[in-house]
Amino acid sequence: MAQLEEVSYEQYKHLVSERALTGETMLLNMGPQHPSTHGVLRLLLELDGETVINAIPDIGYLHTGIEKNMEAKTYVKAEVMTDRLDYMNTTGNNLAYCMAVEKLVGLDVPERAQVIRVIITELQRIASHLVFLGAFGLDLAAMSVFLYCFRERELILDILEMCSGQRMMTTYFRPGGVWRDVPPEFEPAVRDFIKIFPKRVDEYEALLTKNPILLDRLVGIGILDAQTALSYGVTGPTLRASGVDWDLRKARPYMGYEQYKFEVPVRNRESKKGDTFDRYIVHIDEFRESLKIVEQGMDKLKQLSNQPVQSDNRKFVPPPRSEIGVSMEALIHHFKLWTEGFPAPKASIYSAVESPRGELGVYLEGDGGPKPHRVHMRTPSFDNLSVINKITQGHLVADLVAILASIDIVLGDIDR
Amino acid sequence: MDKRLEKVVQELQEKFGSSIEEFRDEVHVFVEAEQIVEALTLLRDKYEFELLSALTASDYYPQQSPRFHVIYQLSSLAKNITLQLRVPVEGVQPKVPTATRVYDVANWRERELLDMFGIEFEGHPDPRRILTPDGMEGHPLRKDFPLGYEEPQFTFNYDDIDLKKIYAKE
Amino acid sequence: MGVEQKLGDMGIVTTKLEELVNWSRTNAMWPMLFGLACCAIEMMAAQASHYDMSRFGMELMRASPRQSDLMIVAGRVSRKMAPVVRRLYDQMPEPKWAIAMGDCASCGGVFNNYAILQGVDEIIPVDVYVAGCPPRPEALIHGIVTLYEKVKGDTFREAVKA
Amino acid sequence: MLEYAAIALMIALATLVALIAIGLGNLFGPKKPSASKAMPYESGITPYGEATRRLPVRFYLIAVLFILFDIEVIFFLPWAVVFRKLGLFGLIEMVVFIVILLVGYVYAWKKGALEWE
Repeated sequence: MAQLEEVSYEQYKHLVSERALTGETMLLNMGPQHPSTHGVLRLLLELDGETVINAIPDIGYLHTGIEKNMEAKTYVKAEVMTDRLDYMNTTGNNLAYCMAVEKLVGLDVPERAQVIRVIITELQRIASHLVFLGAFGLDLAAMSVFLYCFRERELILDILEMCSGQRMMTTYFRPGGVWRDVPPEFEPAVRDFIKIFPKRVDEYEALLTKNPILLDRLVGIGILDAQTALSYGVTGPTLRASGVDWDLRKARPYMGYEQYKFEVPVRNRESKKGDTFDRYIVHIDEFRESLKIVEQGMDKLKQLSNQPVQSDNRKFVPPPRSEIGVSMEALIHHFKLWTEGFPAPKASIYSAVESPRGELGVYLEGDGGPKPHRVHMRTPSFDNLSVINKITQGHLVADLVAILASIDIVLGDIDR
Repeated sequence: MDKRLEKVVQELQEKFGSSIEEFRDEVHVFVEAEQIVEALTLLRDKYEFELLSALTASDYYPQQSPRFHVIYQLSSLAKNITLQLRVPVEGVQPKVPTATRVYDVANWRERELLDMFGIEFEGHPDPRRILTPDGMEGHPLRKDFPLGYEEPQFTFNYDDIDLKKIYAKE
Repeated sequence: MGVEQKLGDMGIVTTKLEELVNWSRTNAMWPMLFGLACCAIEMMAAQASHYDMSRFGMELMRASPRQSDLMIVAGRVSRKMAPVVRRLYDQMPEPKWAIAMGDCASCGGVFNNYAILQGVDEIIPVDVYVAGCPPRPEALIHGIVTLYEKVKGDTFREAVKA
Repeated sequence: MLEYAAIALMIALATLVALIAIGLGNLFGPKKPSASKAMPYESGITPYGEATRRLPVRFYLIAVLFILFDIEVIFFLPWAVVFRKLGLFGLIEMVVFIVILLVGYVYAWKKGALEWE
């Protein structure tokens, strides 16, 4: 086990000012185990009293080698790894990976499976924003919001468990469609959620948005202008709060998103400068937009009531068990797919999805064999975090906590 | 290929003599390592590719001559088109000029490539490992780096693994 | 431990004392706020109002190891994080316990590769392993109740020897 | 004389409870000192430099202001106990006391002593 040596000044000489050497400014570790770093992120802070001069993130404390591990598994088995990446948005990761595999091998997805995927991904987006709001409130000492948000999140987790049998790591989407059709109880459960959730969002807004203490702590803190954001590769709500109208669901619609009517909440389109309060408000508006999509998805689902949820292309999608006993080809396909998996062409593709944190892209490269040659997950939190040093300079340590909470990072996303 | 993309690709071909690859509505443009910074600045300023959405690499291990491909996935928000630049790099001393002056996102991404593949980026402001522990030798995502498999403990091999496993007493 | 080191075994007196001490420990065991990965989200769900770990004496998640009695290793421990976990465990005051929550903490789980420590029991002595990936909040609470059974069975003689 | 007995009893009880809490903890708590346990806790990483590092003077300023207004609150307590007996005189006396300190507070506020920059 490696030993922890002392933080040496030489290591960070090119990043911190030389006043740290003379002891004028203090080098403090807001280290891997800290209540407000949303996981195992270590921030080496150079402080002049309470003012942050430099906040140097040191990541890698949760590096799991997922990309290396996926190279050792077949295409279908590798999907299990994607759940553990951004563990707030597990179905979103599955969707990104499945779409990449479908694009690589050229697999079609039936209409009903696309609608189910959209509904489940939007519910997962709401659940992810609920955890964001809970942690955001917790970091600003609004303890009760955390308990309210997790109360709603339990409803969504019940729905996910109803479909896939697992609360978080569902692996419900499979290349070529969905694992199985939604159970009959899915419809009433989602309808109830749609009925009660708008009032709950108003409840959060009543608690937080007009709270003067919170406004003092959020307005004008951590200004991020659009130019810097784009140069640092920031995407998602953080970018939209800085005035750039870029949402992959509208820009490059996938899974039939063009058929749904919803707007993308963007703030200060003209000033192009977003602060922590704007990032918070964009998340709140996204609650309502996602709910609209879920509602339209449920109506659409009712029309496509008894349609297949998996593509019938037997080269890539295992046949249902009922068919195996009957037809010989089905048995051969079943056997081949589950033992060896399907081969993919020798080429590479990049397909991106809008995750609650930004653009979640998958660079997938096949080498003709059943195992992916290279899988790179372009995760949004990795780039969103790199901008923190720039936007927290000159703020107080308490503001650093609020800014870190507002850019909504997940460490599984960053360290992969 | 998207017609707006054609104009961009033509200019890249004339200026850098790069070859093209097309697969499923995507265009991969091969660029030499020395011209990459120039190509990126051209694409960013002239053709409004504001977002370098992904910067990664791929290792073609047994093939030594261009062993790595450094991949720049660019996307333009204004025109809503994407383009991929690929830079073939030698296997012995992989060196690529840094793109941090063009896109700031390249700073961390290049540190990750240094850490994972051992590709050095000349002129990088902060060339440190980013993900793996400090004392680690070797670059994990290279094909010749072992996955590091440890035999799991089941009932049939419980005892002999139990002897080997180092339990922390206190 | 304190008086037991001096007293040793005094029959009825120390057994009643043991029960009193063990009772007091199992009803207010504060875990350390130490979430690593996905299991941390399930731990937060277990702490929230629906599954409410506070019913079992875990009212607060203390942020610093100095004020916590129990370390719940919730998530995968990477090679870079291992020395930090070991130090945090060292910096917890006695008597302390450790729960390895989830497959990744118990045995490396899905990730059998170069980056993940195959089981946190290589660096800290673990009392209870909670299976599941991530374990449901009820599974975590069941692990905690099992730990309480273990703590109730503690006698001072063992503590003196250990 | 009797009321002093009551205060003495309260002080005795308070110290007793404190002693019991610390004593039991000390008595039954196992003691296993170790080097890394004694090291200062900084989120799991070895801190940089020694603990007593130079602190900017603003911390001192805020500490002094706090002590000032904290003592002011302590002076309320005896006054509140005999508030009924003192009647109007007590009220005016306390209002004058508060106004003086209020002037001090407003001066500190406008001078920017409370701001961090």
